[in-house]
Amino acid sequence: MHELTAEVVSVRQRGEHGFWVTGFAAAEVAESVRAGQFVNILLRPGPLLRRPFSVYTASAEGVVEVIYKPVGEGTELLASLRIGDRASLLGPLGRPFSFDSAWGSVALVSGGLGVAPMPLAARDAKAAGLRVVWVHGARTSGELQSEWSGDELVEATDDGSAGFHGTAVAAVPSGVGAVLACGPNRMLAAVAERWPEAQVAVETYMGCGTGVCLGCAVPKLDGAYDRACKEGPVYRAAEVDWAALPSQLHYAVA
Amino acid sequence: MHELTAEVVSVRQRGEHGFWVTGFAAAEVAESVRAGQFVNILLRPGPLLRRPFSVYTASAEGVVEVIYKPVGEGTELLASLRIGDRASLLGPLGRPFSFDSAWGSVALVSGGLGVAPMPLAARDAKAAGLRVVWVHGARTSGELQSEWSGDELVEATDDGSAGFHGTAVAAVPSGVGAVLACGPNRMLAAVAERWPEAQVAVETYMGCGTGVCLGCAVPKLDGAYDRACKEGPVYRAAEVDWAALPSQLHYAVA
Amino acid sequence: MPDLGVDLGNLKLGGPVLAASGTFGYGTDVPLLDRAKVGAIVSKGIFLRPRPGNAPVRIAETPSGMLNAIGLQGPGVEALIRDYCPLWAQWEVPVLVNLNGESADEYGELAARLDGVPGVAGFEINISCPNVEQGGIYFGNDPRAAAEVTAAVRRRTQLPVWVKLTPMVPDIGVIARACVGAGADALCAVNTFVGMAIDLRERRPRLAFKTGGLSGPAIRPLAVHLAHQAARAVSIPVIGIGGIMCAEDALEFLIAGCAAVQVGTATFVDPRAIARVHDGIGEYLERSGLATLAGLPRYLPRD
Amino acid sequence: MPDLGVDLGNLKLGGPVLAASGTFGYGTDVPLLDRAKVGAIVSKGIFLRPRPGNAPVRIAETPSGMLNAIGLQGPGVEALIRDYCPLWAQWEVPVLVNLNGESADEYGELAARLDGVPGVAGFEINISCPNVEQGGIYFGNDPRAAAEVTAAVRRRTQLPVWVKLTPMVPDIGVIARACVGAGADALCAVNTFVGMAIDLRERRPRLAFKTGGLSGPAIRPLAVHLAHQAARAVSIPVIGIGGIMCAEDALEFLIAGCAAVQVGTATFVDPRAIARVHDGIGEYLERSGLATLAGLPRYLPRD
Ligand SMILES: Cc1cc2nc3c(=O)[nH]c(=O)nc-3n(C[C@H](O)[C@H](O)[C@H](O)COP(=O)(O)OP(=O)(O)OC[C@H]3O[C@@H](n4cnc5c(N)ncnc54)[C@H](O)[C@@H]3O)c2cc1C
Ligand SMILES: Cc1cc2nc3c(=O)[nH]c(=O)nc-3n(C[C@H](O)[C@H](O)[C@H](O)COP(=O)(O)OP(=O)(O)OC[C@H]3O[C@@H](n4cnc5c(N)ncnc54)[C@H](O)[C@@H]3O)c2cc1C
Ligand SMILES: Cc1cc2nc3c(=O)[nH]c(=O)nc-3n(C[C@H](O)[C@H](O)[C@H](O)COP(=O)(O)O)c2cc1C
Ligand SMILES: Cc1cc2nc3c(=O)[nH]c(=O)nc-3n(C[C@H](O)[C@H](O)[C@H](O)COP(=O)(O)O)c2cc1C
Ligand code: FES
Ligand code: FES
Repeated sequence: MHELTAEVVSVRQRGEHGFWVTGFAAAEVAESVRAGQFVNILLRPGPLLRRPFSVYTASAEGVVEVIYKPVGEGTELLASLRIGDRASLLGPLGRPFSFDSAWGSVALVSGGLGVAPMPLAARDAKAAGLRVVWVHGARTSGELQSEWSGDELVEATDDGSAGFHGTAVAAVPSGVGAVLACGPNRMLAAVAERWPEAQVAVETYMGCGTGVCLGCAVPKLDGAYDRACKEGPVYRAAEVDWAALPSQLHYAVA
Repeated sequence: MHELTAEVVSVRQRGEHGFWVTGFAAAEVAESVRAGQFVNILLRPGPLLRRPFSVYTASAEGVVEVIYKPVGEGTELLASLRIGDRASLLGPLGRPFSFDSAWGSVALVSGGLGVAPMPLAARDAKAAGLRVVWVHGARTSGELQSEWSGDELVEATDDGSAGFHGTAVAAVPSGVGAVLACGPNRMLAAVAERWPEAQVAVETYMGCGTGVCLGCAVPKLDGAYDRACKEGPVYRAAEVDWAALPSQLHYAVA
Repeated sequence: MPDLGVDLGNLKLGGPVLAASGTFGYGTDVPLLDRAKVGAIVSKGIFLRPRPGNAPVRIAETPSGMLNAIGLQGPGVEALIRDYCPLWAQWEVPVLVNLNGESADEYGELAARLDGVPGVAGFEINISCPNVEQGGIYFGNDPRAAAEVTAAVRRRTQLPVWVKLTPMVPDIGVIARACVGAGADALCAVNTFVGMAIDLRERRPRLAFKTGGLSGPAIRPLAVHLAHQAARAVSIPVIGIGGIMCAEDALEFLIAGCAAVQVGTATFVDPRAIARVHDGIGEYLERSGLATLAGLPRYLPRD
Repeated sequence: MPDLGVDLGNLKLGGPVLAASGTFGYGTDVPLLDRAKVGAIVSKGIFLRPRPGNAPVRIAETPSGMLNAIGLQGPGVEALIRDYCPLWAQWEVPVLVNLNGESADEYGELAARLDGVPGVAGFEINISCPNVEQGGIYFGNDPRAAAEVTAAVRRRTQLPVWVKLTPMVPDIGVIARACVGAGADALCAVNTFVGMAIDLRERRPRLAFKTGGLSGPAIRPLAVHLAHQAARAVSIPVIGIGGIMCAEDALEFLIAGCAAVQVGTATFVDPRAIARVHDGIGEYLERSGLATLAGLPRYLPRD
């Protein structure tokens, strides 16, 4: 884990639906981050707590990007950062997705801002020699992503305005060797039903991101709570007590 | 009084001693402001309360400037504003200096950041047909101002490194028709001793700047407290109970 | 626009957002604000006699808050009646007088003197004052003293009597019930929390009075909790106060069981705060498909 | 560098900045931090038996603060002794265990079980728990209950016994003196303040537990005042807690009469916060020409 005062090196706004992508010069993070991990960003002046963001891309040049929608205090401040501004980044944090070349292929299933960890997931999956199918769902065509990586892209919209008419979960082609998912907690619950062995990246509120506050409790079916920031945010889908995991978080709204 | 979301149109840093001057497009304020009045600036994100600043200059183009030194949360945020940024300005507030053409001449006595109201004081004095002598004091030559207006400039330094060797108060030429002063409360107390009829602009902490909180109490010799933001900040020097007025405020430190 | 009227039993308000005592003067110094949106004004705290107030420094900013120790500076009740009540009598917005004293008798005397004076719409009893007769213990910390002072005012007036509760008590419900028993028409929760800030250069408190009352957004979660506890404990209206800066903040209090709210420190930052909060509540109701504030579902499980 | 050592009577600390309970886990999960600058670690609160903790949502951010309702999640005392005490025994920095129970007996049993276990340097009694035997009244609000639980622990150990005070009381001095009378070696002031935040969409509290404890800079002026009041009331050391983010904040508590401080929420924001505060205190002393922290002039008029 590193803590660094990172300079903003790029800001781009993506798609009609207003996703923003901000890049930080954070070589130590870029080198070591794996798919599913996050950075905890401190905005000053700004709210008391850091805000966790999945690492969206990490380049050989040491740039780490995060993707978000300005929906509240933290994300609005993040969107107001300009090139040359600085923010403190803490990371990489959390347990990443794991990959097994024995799977042959993998489906990356994302809904809304759940795209965030997927470019790195595609990268790490390719590195493990896997064929990558990215399945992305949105409410309507205007909210679809234009950036993707992997061998195949499947798009789905709730209203059928583009791609598959239905959810991303329903659009996953059969025969994939494994499923990795990120999106609203509600969507992940649907993933869990169909693929208990899927790896899913959940969202919770976080106090510290480093394991000391116990604020990020993820209810598990065995009755225990563990820490999204430490044992998570990536879980085996069947482990999580989806009925007890709050589904109304802000990230998940998109 | 006006409240307006004003755009920053100029930022300049002045002198070795690090005074900053920020200009806002605030036509309503620029038109109506008189010397000694202030604007109350809201910085967001930033500290809860507004920060009061004397109006330094007001142009026919509708630009209002404030002068300050980054010494704390508010002034540091102010210094971080760039052209095109916005802040809420409330003003003009407070009772201004008054001028009487019968004086013939007036001495504007400033110490440190007490320069702030003086360009407007020079303007308003000239408009009243007065001859203007500006007497400015600093600790050392490096801290002197390079901007002044009026008919005559007298500089004074505590260490004698430039101009008169001594305080601004001691450097005031004899024979001026009236004295107006702004600077550390300690300096104003010295002004009060020599010229009981001088008009002085005092500094206090302010909660509201509009007269409703009673936080800006100025102790007067008659035993009452009144409001720096409403009855002040300009007082007849002899009215104020200088021993009871806190002299350790931050503005006054410079 | 939904109906934002509030029925407090013996007082009907045009809107649920009131001006908090000590943050609105006597109602004469707040420019820019659309007064039609002010539900009621609570005057700066008044004593029988004039008081000079505390020496400066009187305020200190803290994270998301401010400490104040104004010391109840004021002209005394006779000057209030002479200088301000005649103005209030001409205003649409009701003005309540915030009452302060050092004994239950002083509160009673104040109420008697002000009762019937045109322009006085009611009373808010500030029980955060020290009870000089009981050795300086605060009225607000002791259910018996709180009831006594409430009863003293109640006996002298038919006008609405509100009691403004002190926050630093282990169980606000006990005090709340005591005030209801003594005849209060509504409760206001809460007043400021006692705090202190230290000047590192002088190595002494930043305020000349040493301690001050903390207000502003910093206290909002504490105030919401206390107002909620009070609302659960009694069946008269509770008016929520503490750290309201915007409509969302006010709605926290309203959903937590308050009939109305008061806005204080926010007015310092934005003289139009009360109207902004009022409008924002209306927009929320509209977005939620609610025609009246009275119809807002509350979160108020009964004890 | 000035001498930042702190003498707490039966415990000497290398520095005045301690890790607050519940914000540092069991001391094993705080990377990046120079541990030589941690005066002592107070463990996450422990009960006799394992506890799962509360359902999420457990935390909510508020202006300059956060609410938490973790629910004292923990493995119970036996797992603590098995999994963590052996590690602590190898560390330079002393570790105190934060004790929690539902009756005075439970606190006593905990102390008895942990007394003598290598790695346990002392105890901090958390009296903010509800006393189940007395109908859920909080130990911390009642001087008799606070004394009882202090005495129960004191009887079972010679190790340092600290009592961590609850803030929501009208007079913290009364509780403080009760704890001293029952044998406390030091007092910690203060724990979190009870608060509530409302979710406007769901129209119910944001926390599943409904209420939570407010920590962070928002409470600092209140905590400084309470720690100061406690320090005035007793002659044993008081450890200040509440909203310390930087050295200046810690110095407010130290000048107000505290012997040391604990840093909690700041560690969430900056894992190196404790070391940063430690260094900043040293720099302040140096700038002030003071060779030792003990020599810092305090503002502590005696009652
Ligand atoms: C592992 C992980 C990865 C994430 N990745 C992304 C990502 O890639 N892109 C993205 O947009 N978002 C991501 N999020 C969510 C993100 O951290 C923010 O919570 C979200 O963007 C909204 O923050 P905000 O400050 O803009 O909104 P706010 O206005 O601050 O949040 C809305 C409300 O939620 C509350 N809140 C916000 N954060 C917290 C907190 N930590 N604890 C308690 N209350 C809180 C605020 O008080 C506020 O009332 C991730 C979260 C986690 C846990
Ligand atoms: C009429 C008037 C005119 C002024 N004109 C100027 C000017 O022209 N140029 C200039 O530089 N300054 C001026 N000041 C002072 C200015 O308002 C700021 O207080 C000062 O610049 C420092 O603010 P800051 O936020 O940078 O420092 P901070 O770090 O915020 O202030 C230092 C300390 O003072 C406290 N503090 C600051 N403001 C307040 C307040 N209002 N109430 C309570 N506590 C407070 C803070 O909490 C902090 O601890 C004027 C003040 C008044 C009353
Ligand atoms: C400067 C100031 C003066 C106050 N004076 C009084 C007063 O005279 N009487 C009273 O009952 N409350 C007084 N209060 C308390 C406020 O009415 C209110 O209860 C408190 O500030 C919390 O609300 P807020 O956070 O919206 O400011 C005062 C508050 C401030 C900030
Ligand atoms: C997430 C969290 C968990 C806490 N757990 C405990 C605990 O188990 N026992 C305890 O005595 N205090 C606990 N506290 C209170 C802190 O130790 C401290 O008293 C409080 O947070 C105020 O300090 P701060 O503002 O520096 O955080 C906890 C605080 C937080 C924020
Ligand atoms: S966010 Fe603090 S333990 Fe996970
Ligand atoms: S600053 Fe509020 S009355 Fe002057």
